[in-house]
Amino acid sequence: MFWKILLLTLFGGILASNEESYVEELLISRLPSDHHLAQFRFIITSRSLELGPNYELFPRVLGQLLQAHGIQELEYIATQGVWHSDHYGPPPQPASSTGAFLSAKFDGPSNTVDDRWLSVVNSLNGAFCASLLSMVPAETYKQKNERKGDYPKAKKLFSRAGTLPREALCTENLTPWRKLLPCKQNGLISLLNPHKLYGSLFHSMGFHIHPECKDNSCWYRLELSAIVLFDVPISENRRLDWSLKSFFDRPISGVCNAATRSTVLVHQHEEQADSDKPADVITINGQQFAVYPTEQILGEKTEGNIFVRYTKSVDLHKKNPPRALSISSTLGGKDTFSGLLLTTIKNNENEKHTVVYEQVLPWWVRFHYHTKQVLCHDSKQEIVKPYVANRVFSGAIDRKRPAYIQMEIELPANSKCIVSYNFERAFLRMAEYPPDANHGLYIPAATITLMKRISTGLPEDSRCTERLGNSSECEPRAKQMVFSNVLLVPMPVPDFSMPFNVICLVGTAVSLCFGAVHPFSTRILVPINEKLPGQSIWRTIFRGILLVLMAGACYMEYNNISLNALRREIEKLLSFQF
Amino acid sequence: MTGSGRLPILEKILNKAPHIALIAYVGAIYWAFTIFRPEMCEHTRISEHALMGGVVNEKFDQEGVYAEVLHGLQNKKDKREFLLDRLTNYGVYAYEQRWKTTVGVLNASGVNVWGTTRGFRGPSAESILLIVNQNDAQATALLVALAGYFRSQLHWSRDIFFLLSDGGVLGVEAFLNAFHLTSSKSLAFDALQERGDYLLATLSFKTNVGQKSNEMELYLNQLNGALPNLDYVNTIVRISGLGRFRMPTVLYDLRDSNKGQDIPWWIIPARALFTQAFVSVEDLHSLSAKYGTSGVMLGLPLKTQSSVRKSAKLIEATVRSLNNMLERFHQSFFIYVLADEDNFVSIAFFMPILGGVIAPLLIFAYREWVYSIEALEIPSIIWVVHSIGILTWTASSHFFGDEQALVPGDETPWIILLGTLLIPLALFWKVPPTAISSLRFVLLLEAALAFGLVSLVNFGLALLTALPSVPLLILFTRPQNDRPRYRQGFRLMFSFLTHPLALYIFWNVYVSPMLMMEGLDAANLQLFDVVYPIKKIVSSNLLVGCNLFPLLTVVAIPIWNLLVSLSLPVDSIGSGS
Amino acid sequence: MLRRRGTRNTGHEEQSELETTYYADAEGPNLTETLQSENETDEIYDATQTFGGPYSFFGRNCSYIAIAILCRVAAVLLFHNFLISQPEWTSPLVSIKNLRDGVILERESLTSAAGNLIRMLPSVIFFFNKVIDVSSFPLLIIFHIFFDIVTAYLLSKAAFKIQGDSTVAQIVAKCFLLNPLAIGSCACLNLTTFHNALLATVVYFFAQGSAMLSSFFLGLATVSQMFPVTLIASIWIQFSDWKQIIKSIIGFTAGVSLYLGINYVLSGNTWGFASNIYGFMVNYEDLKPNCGLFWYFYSQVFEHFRTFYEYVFLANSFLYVLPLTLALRSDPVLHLTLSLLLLVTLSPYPTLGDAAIYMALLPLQQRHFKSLRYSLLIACTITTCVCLMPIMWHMWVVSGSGNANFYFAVTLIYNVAQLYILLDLLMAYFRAEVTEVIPEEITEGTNFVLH
Amino acid sequence: MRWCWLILAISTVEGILQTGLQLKIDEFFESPGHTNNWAVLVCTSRFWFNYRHVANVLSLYHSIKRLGIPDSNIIMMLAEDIPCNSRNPKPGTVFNAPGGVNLYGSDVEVDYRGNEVTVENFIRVLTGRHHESTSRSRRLLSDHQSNVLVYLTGHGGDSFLKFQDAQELTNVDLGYAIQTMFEDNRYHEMFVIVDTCRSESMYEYINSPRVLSTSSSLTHEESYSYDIDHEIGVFVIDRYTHFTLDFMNQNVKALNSSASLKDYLDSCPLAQCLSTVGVRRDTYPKDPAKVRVTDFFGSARILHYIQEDIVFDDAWLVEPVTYQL
Repeated sequence: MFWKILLLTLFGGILASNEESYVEELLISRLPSDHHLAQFRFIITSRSLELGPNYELFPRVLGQLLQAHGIQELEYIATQGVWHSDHYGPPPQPASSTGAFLSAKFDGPSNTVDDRWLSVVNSLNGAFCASLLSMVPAETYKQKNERKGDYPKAKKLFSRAGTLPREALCTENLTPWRKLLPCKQNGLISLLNPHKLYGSLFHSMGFHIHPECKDNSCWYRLELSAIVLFDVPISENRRLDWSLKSFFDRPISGVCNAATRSTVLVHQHEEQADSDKPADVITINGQQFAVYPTEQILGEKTEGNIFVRYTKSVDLHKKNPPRALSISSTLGGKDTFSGLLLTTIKNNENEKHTVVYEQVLPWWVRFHYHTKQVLCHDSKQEIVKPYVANRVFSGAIDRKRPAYIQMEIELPANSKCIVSYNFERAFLRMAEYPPDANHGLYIPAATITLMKRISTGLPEDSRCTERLGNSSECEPRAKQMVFSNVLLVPMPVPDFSMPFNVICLVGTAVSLCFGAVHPFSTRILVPINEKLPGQSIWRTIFRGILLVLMAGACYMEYNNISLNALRREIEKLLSFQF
Repeated sequence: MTGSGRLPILEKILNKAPHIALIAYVGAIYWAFTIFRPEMCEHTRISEHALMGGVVNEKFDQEGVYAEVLHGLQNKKDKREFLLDRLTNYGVYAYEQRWKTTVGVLNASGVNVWGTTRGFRGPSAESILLIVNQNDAQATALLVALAGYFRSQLHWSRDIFFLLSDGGVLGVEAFLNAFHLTSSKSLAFDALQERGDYLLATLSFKTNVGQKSNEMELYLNQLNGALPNLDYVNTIVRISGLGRFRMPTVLYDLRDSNKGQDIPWWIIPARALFTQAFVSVEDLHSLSAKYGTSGVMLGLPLKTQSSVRKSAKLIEATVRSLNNMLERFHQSFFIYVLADEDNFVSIAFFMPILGGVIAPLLIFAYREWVYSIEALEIPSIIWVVHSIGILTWTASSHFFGDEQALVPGDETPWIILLGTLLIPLALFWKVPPTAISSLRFVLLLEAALAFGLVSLVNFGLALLTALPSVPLLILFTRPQNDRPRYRQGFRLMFSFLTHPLALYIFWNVYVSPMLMMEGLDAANLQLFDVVYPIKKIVSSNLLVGCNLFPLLTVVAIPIWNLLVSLSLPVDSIGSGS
Repeated sequence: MLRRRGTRNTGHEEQSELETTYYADAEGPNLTETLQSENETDEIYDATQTFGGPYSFFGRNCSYIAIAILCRVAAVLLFHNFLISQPEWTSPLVSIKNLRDGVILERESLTSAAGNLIRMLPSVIFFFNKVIDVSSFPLLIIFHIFFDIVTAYLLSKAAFKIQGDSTVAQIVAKCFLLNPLAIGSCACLNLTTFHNALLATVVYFFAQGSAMLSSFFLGLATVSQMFPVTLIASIWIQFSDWKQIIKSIIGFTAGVSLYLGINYVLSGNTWGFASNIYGFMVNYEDLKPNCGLFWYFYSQVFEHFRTFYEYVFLANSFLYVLPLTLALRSDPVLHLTLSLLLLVTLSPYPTLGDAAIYMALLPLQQRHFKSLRYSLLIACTITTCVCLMPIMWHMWVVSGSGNANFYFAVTLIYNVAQLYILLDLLMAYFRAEVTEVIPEEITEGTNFVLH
Repeated sequence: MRWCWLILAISTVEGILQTGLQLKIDEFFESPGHTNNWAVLVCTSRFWFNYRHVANVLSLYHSIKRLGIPDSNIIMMLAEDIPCNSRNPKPGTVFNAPGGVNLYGSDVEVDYRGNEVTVENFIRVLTGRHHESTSRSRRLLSDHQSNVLVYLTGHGGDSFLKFQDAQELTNVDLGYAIQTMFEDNRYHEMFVIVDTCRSESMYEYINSPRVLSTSSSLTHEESYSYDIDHEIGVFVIDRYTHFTLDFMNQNVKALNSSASLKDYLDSCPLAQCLSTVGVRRDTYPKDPAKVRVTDFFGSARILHYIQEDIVFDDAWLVEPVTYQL
């Protein structure tokens, strides 16, 4: 009954796509590992591909950015924490590994692309209080494996992408992100409470803009998404029951009037005992979801809060079935010079999967190409060489670009595949080390992109939930990617207090060489039988001065007088003025 | 530029060589006795501010779990199953790791239990490892309790790994190998089910030996003389000294009731040097150094409820300050000698000792070079003994490394090895009389170089071997052309006794009791027990990669051979002089 | 008393010091003979230039060749993995790892996209791809041992030609065959052996008196290493009349253009490899430690001075051609030896193996050994440094108990010691010159002063 | 009815008196010559155990925001991500006292953070020389009528301030940067506060006119931290900042507060700071006693009519750079 009305408004929102529209939804689901996952999605569609000059819903900041730099597609995701795919299963989309991920596709002339990329990074840096500048150029690569967006006309697009594993995600990033929305206080956004987000197991936040076409009218689709993963309760009472309050410790406040649809979807779990009555229950890809429109949640009965109770409390001993597909990377080796980078991809399904494996290695990882290995242990623990196709490789160039490796691997059923390289660290110049040099540098995570989707029990693509009601199958357009973890590489460091000494020492050695050769070529050797003439007075004076200086130095060292103190004394003496 | 004239100072040294050598040697010993006095040496300080030891409130309150697990361990049949079950129950991902040895010297196997809790808010790219021995029930129970407790905290920026090692140090070796994705010649083991990344530090603990209820024992000697970072040690000492713990630190379980309260000051440094030199594996922590991480072992009082809580909090505080640190341990000292728990001697002070001790070698070598070398002539015996040394080393490590090599109880291979090491090859190799002085020269230089090099990685070993062998080297290389035969004979006989193994036994049998530690006891050494030390050396080399054996075969024994050949009666090799 | 003893001993001292440098360079069971040989050479010392009988390399040193091969095989089997993990033994330009990378990339035809993974000449990669399979271990071992023996052969032939004395030639051969540095770099399976062979060829034809050929091979060496170009000076001293010089110029250009041409063609008509190799050398891109002088310098130097120092040190490595030429115009062999020494010391990515070649040529200067002053010191220093390098590396990189300065100190001292060989030899040479001119002036207490 | 009259009369009299008092106060203070306020707040130290430096900056940030300086006019540099540091037991928060209030609400705008807090960037901000596409929020867009407040905290030494434990900002650099600002007319008056050890040395070379500088300690002194929070396990604030902020919160409640800079400079006596507060007056014409604190710490909308026309030389003002496509 109710959802019919909803549906009308909704289709209004979708079909009349030459109007700017805004849809917000929150999807709460329980993972096989009993963690709870909350996905926020805020979708804004523009009127057409010509943005501005006056913006209603579509954020002006991004609009101008797109227009100014000739960007067709732009994606930015910042993530805190690691998605352990071998425990949680494949991540919801769009996701990224720890840190920040930024990718853009430019049209227009190719010669200005790099400048524009730098300019984009710079602007986003300011707009999102981020620190992305180190991405250019050393961490920037050309993606060979793009997510598909449909474009008005076949344009030649230039892709640039970069990842910064070290990039932090915090409140100051959330605030500008929140400012992109039509409703900054009311609606689902009011749930995003920093303290809960940054205390969670995994939290990612970002946006993705790409053009979309339907019967020769095109528009930009901006999808802002935030993902929060909550830990299982391991305290005394291990109840999994939740309510919006318990997750975000605040209820939904107010309804966003700009939104054509604003709903909370709750994934129906078999252990679910009771909950607030949903307005509707829909089925997507065989999964059941309870639908709660925001207006209803704000009703006096629930007061902006909905709850779910389960029959059982969490059982940590429960042997969950192994996750369908997982990937994780490890760093091997005992010393801080050479090492082994090993990525393990597990396919626990009974059918073989073809995945595209991608790895970006910064230039300071001098990996040995001939040690690249791809091996699989199949279900019978025998080692087999998997079928590997379309290799893409571009080697690193020092300080200019990272190495980029991509290959299509066919994972046998129930197998564990291992991709490994041996590498050596490059020795950096002193200025190139980060401020905390002894902490080390980070290698971006390896990713695999699935050729054939596997079900995560979640509608990865918000388009699926758009067509609420008609419980048809829905094939998401976004590719399914699984991320491994980023790796910390402890680097061999020089002694940072040495430059002057080293310059002097090496200079001395070289001058020793010169001093050996030069006099022999300019002077002649004469034998002298009488006593050698005593050394000249000047030399004595010179040595005297040296002696005095050294004595002075010792004295200052002894009553630790700094050079500046000395300088002040001298200036006082000379009443020196600057 | 002057012509070829020697510096006057060198002239002086040459003329007074014996005196100067003696002065240097004695001076060095005197120096040692000066700087190792606690009142003389530097007070330890923490140079890594980020550690901030003991600033946090420790909140450990899981004695209940401790008691439960302890009870379970005493009653349950399948302990491993039980441990796994408990760990999983507290939300720790727990697994098993099976390992077995693949060498002839030892046939052992075990099953480690290990778990991890991820520092989920960070990139989870660094780890801290806590280790206990499975058969130490109390420590195990404490570790499980801690694991559960740590899992419920959210301020970890590093993954914390918990290892319940089965089979002591070999279990640890297996785990660390799997952790670092390295392979071991001596062990076969399962790969870890979960990734483990850069290891910052390891902290092992056990129930304390000296059954004191308030003392914390501190063990820090690692393989091949490596030591943990001094900051790490200090932090623990500081924390345990805090008002709320008040646990006096005890080094090398000395200052113990049944060993007498008051011990002379030199015991601790001497013990430090001795263990560094000869005790290749002290305990669970000893292998961390192989993997470039600092490891420390605590002996904790786990008798009473309160002491358990205190110990747990002590560990919590330590792990918290490890967690605080952003970078790895890089400041402070890795090369030091603890004179006492809050006093240490830094390399700048103790290196001169070795300098003084090996100075005589250099002086005499130079003297040789200037005065008595007609023309430098390297007798081929040098190459022969060294290559034979290398052969013995490689061959025996291949043989004993092979799984089916040894029949249990059969001592013959050992005796053969011992024999090869004991044979004075010098007897079968002719040294031309003209080459004797060159041989002397090279021998002295080589010995000096060897001591110098070893001292950089294992100061204790270098010093303790140099102390006795330098005088011997000097004495047994003295020219003896004009000596009566019988004295030459004596000298030959005595030169046999200077065999490195003899020195080793001398240290371990007679000196170690002086340092209040149990070596091999001389009383009931059977004839076949002579192979015991060589067994020990070889197996520790094969199992955990202790480098005593290669040093012995490739350096020490050749030097001994040359020594013998130098003390052969001269006319027996028919020199005309 | 003292004085007398001194005088009595000077004689011994000469010979002993002479032998020491042998000891430092060739630690082989060889010195009993060298002693006798020494005594002979002392007799025939004045008649150095008179040529002895014919000299068959293999006939005279078969036993040492056998030992050398044995040592090398043993070293490869026992220490290969250890040595290639040590920075002082390899460099990106010669290491077997980079070679393998290059070959594999070549086979997967990814060379164009390789970025700066490859630091090898296309011809080298082609050779190890098609002719000798880089993945077959025994083949590589044979290849490298073969080249070492060729080097030894050429060097000792050259020595014989120069000194006309078979024993010296023998010593030279031994110095190379049994030199631990040569053995080690062979055990690493570095391309160093190949480079050494090239230089040895240059020396050989240099001695044989063929300006054309030696310059030709110098051309090849220049293309593969760039810095050997300085050796052209010694060739021009040796063959100082114009016809010869023109010949040598022709030979040199022929060698360079030929080899460059081959590489150009093999790399698919591009000069890409040039920037990857010569650019790499010139502006010192890889700061990985090595036994050279500059790695730590360039990681520490302030950014705004970097380019300046790059050019200064580049100039510096070519600087010595002129003064040395002026100073040693009458002794091309010494000039050659010293240029080789400077080549090793001042080049950006030296390996320990490079030093073997000039060390092998040192015995040719035996007449100067009596007046060397630091021979003992230098010998001990070099030995100690070579032993210390792995330990310092371990302390810095593996156990973390030391820092970079330790390793830097050792490499620095090692190089200074090498430079002292140069200094000492020069001094000795000029003393000898003076002694020849005015023998009556020279007594025991004579001081020599540069004026 | 009469009462009303009476009340009215009283109130008017009251009002007159009030205004009279106000006028008196206004006379007492010298008239501020500025129209807008800017602030550059820098925490230069990295690592979790330097929590307190971030707390310092944030405390100041909040009190100047309270007095009306908008985020757009505040350039904040934080070298370490403290609030969301995984070591922080209270995620997304920063406290400057045990059980205090959270300084890291959702309205904090950090302009430079992490590795981008470098000496270079700091100098660029002061002198206004940026990459063309640097966004407004990261620029100091002050003019000849702005009062600029510069606050530096971190670990310092004699004549330098450590940035991130890796670089050093020397007092000479600082002096030159400010001199450049003066020459470019980038400030009307400037107030430089340095809260580090030996911080007096930092303003030794600031000789540009109309700059008042103060420091938490003299050249030979260390300056100390104040409070420790055992729950978080760190020192949470430095003494100097703590006491000066106390003063701000007690005595400078609103923009029209009559607290003078002198009061501010005296607000941390030796007894409490354990270090002597250094002040440098010779480059500052006015008498601090006659200058309102709010001239630097607050932003009053003061209007001046200007005759001469101002030339903006900043390229970005037109529009973000567009590329010909």
